[in-house]
Amino acid sequence: MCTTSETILNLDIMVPSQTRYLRLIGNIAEQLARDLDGEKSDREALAYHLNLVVTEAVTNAIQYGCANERKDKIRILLSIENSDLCVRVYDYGQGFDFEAVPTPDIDELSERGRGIFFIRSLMDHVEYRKTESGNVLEMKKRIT
Amino acid sequence: MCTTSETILNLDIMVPSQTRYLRLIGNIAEQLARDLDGEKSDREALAYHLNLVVTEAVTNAIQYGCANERKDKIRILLSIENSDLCVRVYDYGQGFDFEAVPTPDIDELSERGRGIFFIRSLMDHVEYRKTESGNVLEMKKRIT
Amino acid sequence: MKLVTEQRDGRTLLIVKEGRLDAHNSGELKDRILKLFEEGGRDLVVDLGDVQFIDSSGLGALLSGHKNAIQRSTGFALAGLQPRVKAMFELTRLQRVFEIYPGLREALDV
Amino acid sequence: MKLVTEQRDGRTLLIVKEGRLDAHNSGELKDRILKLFEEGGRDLVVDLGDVQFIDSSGLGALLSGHKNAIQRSTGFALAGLQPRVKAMFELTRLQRVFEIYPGLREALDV
Ligand SMILES: Nc1ncnc2c1ncn2[C@@H]1O[C@H](COP(=O)(O)OP(=O)(O)O)[C@@H](O)[C@H]1O
Ligand SMILES: Nc1ncnc2c1ncn2[C@@H]1O[C@H](COP(=O)(O)OP(=O)(O)O)[C@@H](O)[C@H]1O
Repeated sequence: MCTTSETILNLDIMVPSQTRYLRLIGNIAEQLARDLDGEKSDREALAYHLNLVVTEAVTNAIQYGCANERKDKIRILLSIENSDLCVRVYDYGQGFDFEAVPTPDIDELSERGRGIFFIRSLMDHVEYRKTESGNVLEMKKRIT
Repeated sequence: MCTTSETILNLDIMVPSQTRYLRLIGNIAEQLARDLDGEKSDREALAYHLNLVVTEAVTNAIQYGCANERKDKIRILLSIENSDLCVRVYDYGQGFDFEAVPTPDIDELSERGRGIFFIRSLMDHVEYRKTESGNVLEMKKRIT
Repeated sequence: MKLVTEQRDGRTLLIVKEGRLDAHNSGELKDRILKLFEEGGRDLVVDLGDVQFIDSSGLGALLSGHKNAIQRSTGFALAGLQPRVKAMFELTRLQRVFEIYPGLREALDV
Repeated sequence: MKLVTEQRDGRTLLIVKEGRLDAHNSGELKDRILKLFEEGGRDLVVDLGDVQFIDSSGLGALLSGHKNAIQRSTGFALAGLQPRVKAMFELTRLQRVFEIYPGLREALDV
């Protein structure tokens, strides 16, 4: 399903469920964005944004998604499909209602709750769903 | 087989069989080496070396390894297994006698023939073998 | 995590010597800021000049410092934000919450 | 691939404005060097100051230039090698084959 015939490139990453790997995963996503075709003017901004959304999603998978025997590893799929850069981050927790997560209220000055906001703001299409291989947060960004 | 119980981290990469992806793959390998545990003094040299051996192996897989219907994609596995950083590059060509590749003769000044030499010089263990999923050049470097 | 503390004209300076602030190290940053206040530090200036990347947990750690400073009726300022880091403050509208200076000199001149 | 050519005191200067030389762009570098000689360029100096990474095909492209210069009885020098790039010349013993200068100034002063 994730590797369709239009998949140009696929990185299937499995790392320990530990925050020390955030940098590596984020940097790989950044590298991928940077090495895309064409000379999009905001390539460097896209690279940062990809690093950020992957970092936020993996942080959540580590914090909320450890519910069964597979909990010691996190799976991240990065791919280019048609003209989308796709990120899929799996978690094996109870899941949550993605659509119900509120936009952060600036007056509250809460220290948390800006991860999903970043993901929604910076990606073109975001979806959270349950699959046979765990819950997956799927994020897409058009790159052409 | 590649993902044993001692595998700490696994990157399974599939890219088009085109040299323009060498930079991306090399940079990912470099990133992995850079983000390893511990404060090995020659971390930056290791990062360069990893980038180089992956680049050389993928170049060969592109140049010599395109023999059947899977020829449009190259598979690269990067992993940390026990205390080894492992690189596996698959090709789907006729294969070759790895042990028979000679050390480059400096007096000949040949423009070619230094890729396998770099791989042998910079990695601790190198092996080329035929498997069910194609030929694989397996390279290991101890990281502790 | 590399954090350097200095005293300058009665102000406490915290220099973040990391390229990246994420959930792996933002807890430590938050704790260090709180500790500086607990130890009597006043008018904290956090130098983020080396930080190339910040995520929501990094913003959270800084917000914790900001709120703590308000409680203690003292100052809390940020200096040296890289353009892409600054963009994250803007996206979350936090640039209006924090006292932000282009560089250390401007922050200390106040 | 970004390659800049300049003439300086009757010598031809080729500045490689790429961070990386690998099988994706070394063919172009090789062709450009040959073309410079064909167009009458003499005593070529290749500035590698921007190159952070070189692989065996990059070394091969430079060797091609070196051999071509010998055939034409003219000079071929390299300048500005980064430490890690230089290490690749040393590993393959090619530092003894090429005329290598620390920087452009030293190469042009000869
Ligand atoms: N993978 C996940 N599994 C379960 N709950 C999640 C997951 N990701 C996010 N959430 C929920 O969504 C909320 C908002 O997430 P986020 O915006 O990243 O902020 P934070 O994690 O800082 O609270 C979290 O507090 C959590 O309740
Ligand atoms: N994956 C491969 N499949 C078949 N032959 C290979 C492969 N990799 C290397 N070779 C053989 O080994 C030789 C030496 O390879 P290398 O040292 O990389 O130098 P070069 O590719 O520049 O000739 C090649 O010329 C080729 O004949």
